[in-house]
Amino acid sequence: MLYREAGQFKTSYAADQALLPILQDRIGLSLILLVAFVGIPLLATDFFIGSVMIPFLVFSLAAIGLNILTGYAGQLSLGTGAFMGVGAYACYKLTTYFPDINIILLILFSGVFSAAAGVLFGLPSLRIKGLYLAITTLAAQFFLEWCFIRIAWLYNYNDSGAIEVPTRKLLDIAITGASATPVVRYLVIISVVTLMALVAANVLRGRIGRSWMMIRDMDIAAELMGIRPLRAKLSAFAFSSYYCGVAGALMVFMWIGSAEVESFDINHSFLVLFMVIIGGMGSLLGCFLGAAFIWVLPIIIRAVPQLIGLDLLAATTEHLTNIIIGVLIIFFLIVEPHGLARLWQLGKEKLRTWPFPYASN
Amino acid sequence: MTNRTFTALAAALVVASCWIPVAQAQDSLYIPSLTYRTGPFSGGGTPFADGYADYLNMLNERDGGINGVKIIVEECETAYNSQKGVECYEATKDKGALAYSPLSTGITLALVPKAPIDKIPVFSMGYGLSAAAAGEKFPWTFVYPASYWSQMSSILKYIDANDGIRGKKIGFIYLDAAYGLEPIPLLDQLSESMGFTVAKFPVGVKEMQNQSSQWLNVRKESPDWMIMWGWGAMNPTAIREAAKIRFPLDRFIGNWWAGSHNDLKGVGEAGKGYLAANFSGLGQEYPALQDVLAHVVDKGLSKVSAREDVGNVLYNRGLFNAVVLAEAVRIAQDRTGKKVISGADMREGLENIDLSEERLSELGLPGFTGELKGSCADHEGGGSIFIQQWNGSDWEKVTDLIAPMSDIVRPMLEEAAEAYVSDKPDWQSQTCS
Amino acid sequence: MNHARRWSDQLSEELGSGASAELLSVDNVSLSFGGVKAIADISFDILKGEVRAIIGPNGAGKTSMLNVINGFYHPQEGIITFRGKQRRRMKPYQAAASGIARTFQNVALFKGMSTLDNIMSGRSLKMHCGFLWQVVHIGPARSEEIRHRRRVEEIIDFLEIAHIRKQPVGKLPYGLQKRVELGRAMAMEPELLLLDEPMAGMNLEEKEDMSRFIIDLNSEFGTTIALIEHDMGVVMDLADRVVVLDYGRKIADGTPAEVQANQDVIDAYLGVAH
Amino acid sequence: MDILHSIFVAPFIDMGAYPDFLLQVIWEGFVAGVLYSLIALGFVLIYKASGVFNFAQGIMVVFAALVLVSLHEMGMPAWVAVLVSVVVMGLLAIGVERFVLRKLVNQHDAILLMATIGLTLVLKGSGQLIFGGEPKPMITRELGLPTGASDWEVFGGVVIFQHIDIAATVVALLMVLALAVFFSKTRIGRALRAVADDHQAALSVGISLHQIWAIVWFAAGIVALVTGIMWGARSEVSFALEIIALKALAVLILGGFTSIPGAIVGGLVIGIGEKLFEVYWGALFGSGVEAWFAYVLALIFLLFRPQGLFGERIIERV
Repeated sequence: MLYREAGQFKTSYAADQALLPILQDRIGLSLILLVAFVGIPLLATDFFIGSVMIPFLVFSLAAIGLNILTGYAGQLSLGTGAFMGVGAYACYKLTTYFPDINIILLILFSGVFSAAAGVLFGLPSLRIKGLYLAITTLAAQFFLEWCFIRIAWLYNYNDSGAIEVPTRKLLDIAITGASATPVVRYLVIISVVTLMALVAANVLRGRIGRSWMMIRDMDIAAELMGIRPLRAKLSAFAFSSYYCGVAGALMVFMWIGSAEVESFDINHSFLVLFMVIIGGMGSLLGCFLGAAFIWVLPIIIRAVPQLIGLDLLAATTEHLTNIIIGVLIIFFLIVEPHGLARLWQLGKEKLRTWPFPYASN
Repeated sequence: MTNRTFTALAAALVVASCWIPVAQAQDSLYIPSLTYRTGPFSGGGTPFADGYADYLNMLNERDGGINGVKIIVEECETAYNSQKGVECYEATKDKGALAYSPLSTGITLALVPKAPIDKIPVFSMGYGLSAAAAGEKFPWTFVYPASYWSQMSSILKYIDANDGIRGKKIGFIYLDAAYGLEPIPLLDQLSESMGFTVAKFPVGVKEMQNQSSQWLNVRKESPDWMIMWGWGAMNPTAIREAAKIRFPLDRFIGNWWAGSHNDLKGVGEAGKGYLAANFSGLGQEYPALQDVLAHVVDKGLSKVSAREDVGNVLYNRGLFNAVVLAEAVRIAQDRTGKKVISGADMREGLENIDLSEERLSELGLPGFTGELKGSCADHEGGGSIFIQQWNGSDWEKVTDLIAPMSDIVRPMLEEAAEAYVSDKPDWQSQTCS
Repeated sequence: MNHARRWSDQLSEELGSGASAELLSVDNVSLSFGGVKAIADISFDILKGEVRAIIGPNGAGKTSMLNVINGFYHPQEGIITFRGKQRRRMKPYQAAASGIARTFQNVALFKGMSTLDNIMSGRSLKMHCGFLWQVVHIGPARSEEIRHRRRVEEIIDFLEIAHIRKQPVGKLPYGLQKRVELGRAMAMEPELLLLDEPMAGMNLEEKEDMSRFIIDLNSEFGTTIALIEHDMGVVMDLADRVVVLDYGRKIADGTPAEVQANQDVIDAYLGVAH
Repeated sequence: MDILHSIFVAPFIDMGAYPDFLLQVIWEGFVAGVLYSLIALGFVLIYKASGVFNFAQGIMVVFAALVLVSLHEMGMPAWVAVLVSVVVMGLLAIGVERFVLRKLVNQHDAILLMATIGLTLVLKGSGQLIFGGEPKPMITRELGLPTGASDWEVFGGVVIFQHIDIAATVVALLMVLALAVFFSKTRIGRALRAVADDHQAALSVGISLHQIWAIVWFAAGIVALVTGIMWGARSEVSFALEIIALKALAVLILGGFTSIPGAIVGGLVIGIGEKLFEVYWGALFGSGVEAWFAYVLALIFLLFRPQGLFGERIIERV
């Protein structure tokens, strides 16, 4: 009964084209943001912030990146991990050379490097489609991984071959490095992610986003309607890789604190892909749902047997997680290819017409 | 189940997961165990985790814990993945964790900077950052009983003792990751001072089981000796390939992560003669291990798949890790006078560890390992290793303890520690008198 | 791109905008795929403002002809002149930019998008707002979006599809999909609109609606139309002139009445052996 | 100048100076190539008949070998274990057809690919859950596979041939022959080809697509088992093999998705190519180039010949 748009008449196209045309959605989002920006930092435990919320937000951002490319522009990529790596190493080099520039700016700028890498490896997309393209992104993945270990300059010739995040401050508060508290890091991340999600939403509903979807749905028709395939695909690669790059930089600087090449391996590419599939291809909301689901599921699977007093082997829960995620991927592809986001939408439709389910359409 | 109940249930679970009893250990010693019983390196992770848990459980069963305080061992699966490792750390640190032994260079590197903040020591036993041996710079990190660099120097000493190293060519085959890269600076340094040449053969993590081109390159370079920094499936594959190109296996030395029963089990006869470094005793003939068998394994409290796996190289390594931790707890209890200790107390215990021959005998591990004595400045302790050889079905100890070339290694370790700290203005050091 | 279009606009004005001016001419065009000739030496023209039909039996090369005109296929021989500009090779998006729009035989809508977005996509070439404005979605980006939305709503009204405005097109009935596709092409405000079997698979009522839209489009907006159609009745009613293809060759060209009387055309349709 | 010399001259001088070593490199590459081909063969079988790009082929290799080894560990005689493993792969094929493929008929190929990625996770999880995650040695001797090596003294040096490698080559050859016979001589084989050419036509001849799919997945499962045995015998049966199996994707780009000869030639090109490149040119790039060589080669190849070595040129229609 509460979720009803009856009576909310739009009197201008501007109102109709707003991001959230329905009042209840706007209220809901405001509440979520309030909880995220105020409630969680004040109330949640360090573990919840540091090991649930921060990874969730980092992966959401990476999922947005991949979803732009795969869900919106229709180009399947298995190189997300490597593009995240480019952002992380770029940020590391930047802060080495410019230690005085604010680290948040550097993180945002480091995405530019991964965007460039994305464009480079996206070039074949002009001639190659679908599965073939997925394989060329594997080339990007493995080649970049090799670069991360072979080019010692990237990790400042450290003996360990790993990068370690130095402490950087904003207004005398440490925001990176081990002395930065989870709450501070969380606040930085949620600000960046909120901002970038808003930007993505804006771009996706405008001309550029539409051109990506045109290429995805029917590339030939898109071209015959004046879309330049190269420009559309490469801009999608660039935009998507930018997001992945920033996510990678956030992952290393705001979450783990150090990284070696294994932090960007192909398993991460898959992990983000799973988030996109389960969350829903072509949906921004889906990126958040998918990331939350994939990241939180193992934590729950670990916690539930403890709660009910079962002693499961740590490894067993790991395998169970794999099986469950695998089954869910297949399940969603069969039943609802648009993933959790679509389920959410269906739920809302039901609410909208409740208690008269046959009233609409 | 409808969508809404499903969503509601999921939400409830998430909320519940934030409220998992984070019981501050009041009357127990909480020792987390970051394991990897899954993933590409589970072959090594599993026996290590078994030995680690079994020893601590044995103390519970036999003595009712340490000085009457029960030990809680909680495993958290990392799958050798840094992100999961950090998650495990965050999930367990507030439960009163006394120390972490991540058994992964990647996770260790992530935890080293966190240790001083959270006041929980990191005990990376024979892995991780070599530089952490310098206790002044790394008050919270311990690499007992030897760093990678010390180990490398001991291996080179062994080679030198077996018909000289000057003018020889040493091949170094290593896992192409932080772990494998660690000893290279020392190797390069010593090649100059000891007068040998080095040929390097990196093996990509993804290519562990596909090493034929590396070994073709070995054949091309034809080194006199081979040294391996390998882990997991890389080891048996390398030994097989070495046998294939007829490289003399008694001139092929693995480090202490490349010389376990799991590595050679499948290779069997073909691996006869292969050498490896080690620092923990072989077999189950020690009184302490007999106690483990009697109090834990035979009671069905262990996760080992077979009774004879007790005493294997990596099982004993994991057990030794637990021995050092338990000893550190005892020392911390003595020094503070508290029964239930904190991470900071534990650090003190670790720093003052003293496993002399007599003490090892008291613990039921006579001659299990070399003397281990830590100090404020020395977080490496002993540094000595021995060499073992595969006889086709089992490992045999073939040398006595070989001390590292401390005169060369120590300054390099200090230098590396200095370099690590140099770009970290807020780094917590300590001064040792 | 902008500059080029203005130039060609000028050119077409110089050529005169009377009903008799030639909008497009196809001269001796041949196209083959790995030895198989799809189009052999075909020439014809389309005059500004007319409805031109291209007919012929299955496999006659009609769709290939449209593909050549809007740059999707590149003919091995021959020249295409559109609005006085000659060309041999052209990318499809260049054709679109110069004012050619089309619909497809098997509806080629953007299935993941709503009716509104599909038609909005037809405005792509007319939207120029830069990336940075799009990012913030205020000022020019927003007003541009609204301006085009207004135009699109006019098309939606014209085609009487307001009720399906926000529905994803994938689930619409076939007849409506065809209509949305027409709307998308209309949104491009083309000089020349190519319709590939706009009435295939429709019932009588839907065909009547579609015919009405095509006539209105031609007479009210002055759009030149070239269409492929199998329904002879429709062709005879709508078309000003008809060109007939068979096995990639042109066999007749003229008014509907002339073509209907042509012996070659009758033979081709009745399947007389060659 | 030095760089040009070390790229274009020095390696070839090297090759000429030690021809026996060159032969050894080519042989090692050939054997690796045979194994890549075998994995690619599994992909091709499934892609041809069902249009599914089976990402799970790599994990099927590990899974099949793991089942075999574990059954033997549980005390089953080797050959019984092989038979039971075959049955398990058959059940897997039926399961995949019944619960995955049948529900995804006519879906976009990227969706099907992602479904097989899901399948990969399921197999990986359940394989480790049931049999444990640690690497296991292959039961080479119990299966009667040869060990040891033969020397061939040539060009003043020696080329070493491992008997297991020779056996792998022979088995691969037999496998391809068997598949060829199966496709051309048997009723089911002909039906498979009909499906590959035209699903509608196949239906009208009265062939059940469901059966066909189950059969090809079964065939791919057997190919996976054989591959797993051979690769396991060369190193160990472990889940790390899964990543190496991805190289078969690069092989497919070279060979084309539907061509069995293409899979074989592609596999050999990549196998031999990467060994030569690593051994003679790798040091220039700091070694380890094998990790990406196959993919980058495939990428470059794609730019010039997107349809693969043996594929037909694709004509797009509107």
